[in-house]
Amino acid sequence: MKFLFIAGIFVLVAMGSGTYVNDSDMHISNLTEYIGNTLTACNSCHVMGAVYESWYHGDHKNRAECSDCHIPHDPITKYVVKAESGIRDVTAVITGNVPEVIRTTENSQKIIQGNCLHCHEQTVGNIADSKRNDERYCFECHRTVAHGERGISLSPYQEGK
Amino acid sequence: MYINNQPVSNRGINQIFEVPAMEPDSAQWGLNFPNQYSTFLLTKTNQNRTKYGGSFPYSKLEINPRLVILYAGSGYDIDYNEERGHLNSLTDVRSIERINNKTPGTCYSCKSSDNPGLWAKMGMAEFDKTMFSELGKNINNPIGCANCHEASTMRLVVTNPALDEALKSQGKDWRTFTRQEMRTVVCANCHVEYYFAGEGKYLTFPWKNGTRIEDITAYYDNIGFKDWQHAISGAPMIKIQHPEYEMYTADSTHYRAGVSCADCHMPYTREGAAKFSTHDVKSPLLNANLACGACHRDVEYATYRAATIQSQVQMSMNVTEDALIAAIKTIKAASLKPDPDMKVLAEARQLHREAQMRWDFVAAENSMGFHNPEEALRILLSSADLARQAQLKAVQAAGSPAVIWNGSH
Amino acid sequence: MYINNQPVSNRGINQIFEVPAMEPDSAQWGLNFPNQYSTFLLTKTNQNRTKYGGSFPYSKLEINPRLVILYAGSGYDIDYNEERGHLNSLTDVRSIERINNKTPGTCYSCKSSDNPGLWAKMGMAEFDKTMFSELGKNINNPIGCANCHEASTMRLVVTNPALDEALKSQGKDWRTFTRQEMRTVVCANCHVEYYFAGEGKYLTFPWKNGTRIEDITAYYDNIGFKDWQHAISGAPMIKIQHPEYEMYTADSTHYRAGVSCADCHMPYTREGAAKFSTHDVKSPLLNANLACGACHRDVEYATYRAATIQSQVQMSMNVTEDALIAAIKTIKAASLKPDPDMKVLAEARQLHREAQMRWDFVAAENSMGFHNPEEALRILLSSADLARQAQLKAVQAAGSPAVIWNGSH
Ligand code: HEC
Ligand code: HEC
Ligand code: HEC
Ligand code: HEC
Ligand code: HEC
Ligand code: HEC
Ligand code: HEC
Ligand code: HEC
Ligand code: HEC
Ligand code: HEC
Ligand code: HEC
Ligand code: HEC
Ligand code: HEC
Ligand code: HEC
Ligand SMILES: [Ca+2]
Ligand SMILES: [Ca+2]
Repeated sequence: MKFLFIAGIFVLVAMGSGTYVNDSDMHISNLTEYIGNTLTACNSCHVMGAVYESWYHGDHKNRAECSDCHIPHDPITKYVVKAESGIRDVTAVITGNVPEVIRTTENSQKIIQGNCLHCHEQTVGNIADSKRNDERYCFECHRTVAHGERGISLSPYQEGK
Repeated sequence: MYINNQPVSNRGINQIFEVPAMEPDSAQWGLNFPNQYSTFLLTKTNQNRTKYGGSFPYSKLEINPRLVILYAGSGYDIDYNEERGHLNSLTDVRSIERINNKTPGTCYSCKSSDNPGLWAKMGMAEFDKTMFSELGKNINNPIGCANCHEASTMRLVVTNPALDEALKSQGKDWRTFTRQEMRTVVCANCHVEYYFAGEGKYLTFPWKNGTRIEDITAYYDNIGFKDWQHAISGAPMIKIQHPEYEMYTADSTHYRAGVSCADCHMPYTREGAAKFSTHDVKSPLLNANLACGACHRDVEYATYRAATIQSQVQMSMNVTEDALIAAIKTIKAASLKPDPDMKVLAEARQLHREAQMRWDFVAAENSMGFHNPEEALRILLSSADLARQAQLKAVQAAGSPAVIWNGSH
Repeated sequence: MYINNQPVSNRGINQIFEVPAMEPDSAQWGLNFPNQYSTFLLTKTNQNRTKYGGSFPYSKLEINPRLVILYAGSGYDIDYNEERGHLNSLTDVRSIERINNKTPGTCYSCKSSDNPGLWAKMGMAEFDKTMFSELGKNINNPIGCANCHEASTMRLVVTNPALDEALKSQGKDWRTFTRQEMRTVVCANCHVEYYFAGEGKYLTFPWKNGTRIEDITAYYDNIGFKDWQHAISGAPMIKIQHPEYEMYTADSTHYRAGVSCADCHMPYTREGAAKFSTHDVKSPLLNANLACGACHRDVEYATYRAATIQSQVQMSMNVTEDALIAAIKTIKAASLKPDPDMKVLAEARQLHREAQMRWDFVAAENSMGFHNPEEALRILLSSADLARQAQLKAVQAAGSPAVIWNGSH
């Protein structure tokens, strides 16, 4: 945990100092934008383009933004997670170590699950029992609610536009 | 730390009335769970047909008269119907003409919510030994909540001792299974191939070597078991019965993807604000928006493909049935020859037995292949090939191609 | 450091050099599209094997000696290898021992980027009529950009006149197809069953009745066509060749779900930050993270299931091959009898022809059933059944069961 906090501070400082801001593809111009809940923060990164697009065409566009699902609602964890994933994502982009296919980590799957429940608690009270450790993720059935059908890749023709 | 992010659990199993353990009367449970109970009641009156299934109890023999030849002498050639909803189980087992005064109590094993109580009281060996007519006096309820749930916790449990023992014979203990696994295993209380072992007609699932058709065939061959002697070919036969669990869990697409029986047959539905599992268990094709729609955004795609698969399997079943009937008739003709080679004829009969066991593993499975298309087709292929080999062996036994049956059915 | 990773600002198709229409030299196109070109070059040197495919050009006959019997007399019993990457096409067609001095130019149809230019200049009839050795003088490039793309727009086009005509014979015009459709149809320039019509060896796809195996069988039966006479059974045979397109589009799961060949065989990849279609076309199993991962969150699940399907199909192929060989040997034995019933023998041969055509529709299809598992298995079942019927007919023709071949291979 301690590591995460230190790492978090590192990334926040890094972002604030503007080491890589002002780039044409990376519109993060200040700290608040990345910390904030806005879509632009995530979409500022070109590698998030495809998931942004699929979210845009998914069922939850008018209901939830990226951080509603991917960042914990609890005020403290929220920033730790942001720092942690912020460091990882930024490092990945800077070093060019972007995986060919981006997939959620187990941690973030748990976060998403928590957030589904956060909004839908009342509806699923009868069937979702978070005390049991063998619970299934909501998105194992609801495979398309968040990001639509998978594999709807942007074509290189369209991506630049 | 992330734990904080999880909401408190309030799974709706707060019971207003205390239901006694193994209570056979589902209406009692229904006081606590009106949604589950009222959907469960629908299984009584469902009548809709689908192309290959549904809830209308038509005669399978009328739809496909070839079955009369294939099952000749087994009882299934007399009365064999499409199954229907759970609440009809008692009515149907009591009115089927396969029942006679030698029928053991074992036939009630999968038909009543009285069973868990009776098994606890008298033990399964005694239950099975008692004659059907005698045992029936203690049986008043069709399938009900007690067949699947533990009253105090409402969790899913294995209630049929035969399943408990079959799992043990494979070194498995259902008490260690996850909730998602139980959503499939609970159906295996009944939707499995079984036989009656020994004089006491002890209910047994032939799973010791595994649950593939090859394993089951080896099991029966090993103990030299037969259900009946084929009335035309004379082969020692096995009647395979509803192996839904075995077929589905044989590495099928959906099983491997972590999908359970309940996901399709008891999809979540909504009454007011709360989601619950519909207990109106039936063909998911009668309910595809719910049953397939949560996972497959394009329900039309899913059902179109299901229809394609079912028609491919049906087509393949037809080819296989033709081969089996040709084998049966040719063996019969060979046996009528003045001096057939009896050793070779026995080989032909053994081939008929094996071929038909495979075909029946698909035919008696109630999804027309959908639960595991590739496995069903692979098995049918092997069945058709064995049936034709049986026919060839019969020709050899007769010593003359004149016995070859070329007719059509 | 970070800057280096950024994509060029415009990833559209702005060409630096103007590539002439139908330019056969892919290196020219490569100046504009270095990523596509450099991945394309990899198809030359790939050598990895997968369980049932891959790019190592091993002899199919050594792996499965039964093929020597099945293809007896066709040329495929002499030299038949696993295919490999696109850039080897010219080397391979020139070194295969199936080629001789009667081989027509048609054999170059799917092997060179010089073709579009040649077809435009000399017309396909002339191209096909010219002898292989003669035509070869004008052919210097293996498969290349010009086989799939229109130079000025880079859009995908049908370049093979035989495909254009085959689509027309079905009332279809590829110019109206969507981009996603073209991502499959462009492969049909080559990955399809074909035959050489008439004296001029005119390249033709037998699609007039449809592209299912039953339609193709009817087509060939109708025009009384045979590729060769079977050296053992004497049946008039058809060699089916790489019907990937036909198999895949026969209502397969992925096809129905809107997935194209390019989605799996040319998945989008990244070089630096630029995204493009890899042109290193090969087995997706060598590249599963990209090829399957874009759509399946659990790649291990997808590849495990692919392996299961392939082994089920392989198993079923074995059963079918045994049946075919038994048919071949039994027909042979019957034909050696002093006085076989020639009419019945001809029926046996016709059955052998039909059975083997079906088996070959799966065997010559290069995915070991994965492209369409249920269709592949359905077809194999019918093949095995027909092969055994051929064997029975041969017994009838001989008038004696002594001809039955019971050996194993
Ligand atoms: C309604 C909830 C929700 C919203 C809103 C949402 N996501 Fe997701 N996200 C998910 C789920 C569910 C998954 C899949 C998790 C899994 O299958 O492992 C996912 C997966 C991802 C992945 C991993 C890639 C993949 O396909 O598995 C990325 C990256 C991602 N989301 C980014 C974003 C971004 C950026 C936004 C905003 C544009 C966003 N998400 C909006 C729920 C959401
Ligand atoms: C600096 C560019 C950049 C920004 C801005 C960015 N991402 Fe990412 N993201 C990446 C990269 C690169 C990866 C792949 C990292 C890996 O998997 O190692 C990634 C991976 C992910 C994943 C999958 C891994 C996981 O954590 O489960 C999710 C989910 C995700 N991002 C969501 C978001 C959300 C939500 C935002 C906005 C709050 C966002 N991203 C902003 C570059 C970025
Ligand atoms: C920020 C709040 C929020 C989050 C987080 C959220 N949802 Fe929703 N969701 C909504 C709202 C609002 C609706 C529309 C009203 C309703 O049906 O309850 C909705 C509707 C739905 C529906 C109804 C069907 C549909 O597609 O319209 C499903 C299913 C669903 N959500 C599943 C999920 C899942 C699974 C997750 C987690 C991956 C999730 N939701 C996360 C707010 C949220
Ligand atoms: C076993 C499959 C499955 C799982 C797991 C699952 N759901 Fe659902 N859910 C369904 C089905 C089936 C429906 C009804 C069909 C539909 O609306 O798509 C549904 C409906 C919903 C709806 C819409 C109800 C309505 O009609 O307005 C919401 C919201 C929802 N689910 C949220 C969740 C959440 C949150 C979770 C995780 C706790 C979850 N689901 C887990 C299958 C599932
Ligand atoms: C992925 C969805 C799915 C799963 C999982 C599934 N089934 Fe089915 N089941 C179907 C479909 C579709 C049919 C065909 C119904 C028809 O033809 O009308 C079917 C048919 C049946 C039938 C006959 C229904 C009728 O209409 O007569 C029974 C019984 C059955 N399944 C039991 C089971 C059991 C037991 C399991 C678990 C071992 C299971 N199913 C798992 C989808 C599923
Ligand atoms: C106690 C035994 C038992 C259990 C447990 C059981 N079934 Fe059944 N099931 C039966 C019997 C018996 C029938 C046929 C009743 C009849 O036709 O009278 C049946 C019929 C069905 C049908 C056909 C309904 C129709 O309308 O055609 C389906 C589908 C089905 N069961 C699915 C399931 C699933 C899914 C589970 C587990 C969640 C399950 N069953 C658990 C005994 C059982
Ligand atoms: C291991 C559990 C089990 C045992 C033991 C069992 N059944 Fe069933 N029975 C089922 C299931 C599951 C179904 C529904 C699926 C089907 O019909 O294929 C069913 C359906 C039926 C049906 C309705 C469909 C039909 O076949 O006409 C009758 C009648 C029936 N059983 C009679 C009997 C008789 C008689 C016996 C004893 C010889 C018996 N059952 C033993 C599980 C069992
Ligand atoms: C054929 C088997 C079967 C029978 C009979 C049955 N149930 Fe269930 N029941 C299930 C399954 C499977 C689940 C899903 C459990 C899970 O997800 O953990 C379930 C879930 C439940 C739940 C939990 C909430 C929900 O809807 O998922 C309740 C409450 C319940 N059943 C009540 C009843 C009552 C009351 C009866 C009798 C009227 C009954 N059940 C009969 C199989 C059955
Ligand atoms: C709980 C989720 C879930 C439910 C419910 C479900 N499916 Fe699926 N289905 C899947 C998954 C996961 C796959 C595997 C492919 C993948 O990874 O996308 C799949 C695959 C399929 C396929 C492709 C397999 C093939 O052989 O062609 C078909 C068709 C299909 N489902 C039809 C149905 C139908 C029809 C129903 C309803 C009766 C249904 N599914 C219910 C999750 C589900
Ligand atoms: C859903 C993914 C998918 C689609 C779509 C697909 N393929 Fe394949 N293809 C595969 C897989 C998996 C294999 C098996 C590779 C192996 O066994 O190594 C394969 C094998 C092949 C092979 C042999 C490769 C080798 O390793 O030798 C060829 C050729 C081929 N496909 C061509 C096509 C054509 C042409 C199409 C469209 C008509 C197509 N494929 C569509 C997944 C796909
Ligand atoms: C101009 C003809 C032609 C076209 C167009 C074509 N192919 Fe091929 N393909 C071939 C030939 C010829 C080979 C075998 C080359 C050899 O073995 O020398 C081949 C080999 C392959 C292989 C096997 C590679 C390996 O390493 O084993 C795959 C996979 C394949 N093609 C897929 C495709 C796909 C997908 C498309 C469409 C996007 C396509 N092909 C378009 C002619 C073509
Ligand atoms: C309609 C297009 C087409 C025509 C015409 C064609 N081929 Fe091919 N050829 C292919 C494709 C596609 C492959 C790769 C798939 C495969 O090998 O099954 C291939 C592969 C090959 C290979 C490498 C694999 C092997 O078989 O050893 C050789 C050699 C070859 N062809 C020779 C020939 C010869 C000789 C002819 C003329 C008799 C010919 N081809 C006509 C499309 C064609
Ligand atoms: C075997 C067929 C085939 C050959 C040969 C081929 N391409 Fe492609 N190419 C494709 C397909 C399929 C696409 C995807 C088109 C789409 O998505 O619309 C594509 C796409 C492209 C694109 C668009 C951007 C992208 O990456 O998706 C360019 C540029 C391109 N190819 C260049 C070339 C060059 C240069 C060559 C020769 C070195 C070549 N292609 C050879 C089939 C081929
Ligand atoms: C462009 C998207 C896409 C790609 C790429 C893709 N798939 Fe699929 N796959 C699907 C869809 C859609 C289904 C149908 C089921 C569903 O609706 O989820 C499916 C179904 C399946 C199934 C279930 C069918 C069955 O018969 O069991 C398997 C297995 C599978 N895919 C494996 C693979 C493999 C292996 C690859 C890579 C070689 C692959 N897929 C590539 C989209 C894709
Ligand atoms: Ca039924
Ligand atoms: Ca290959």
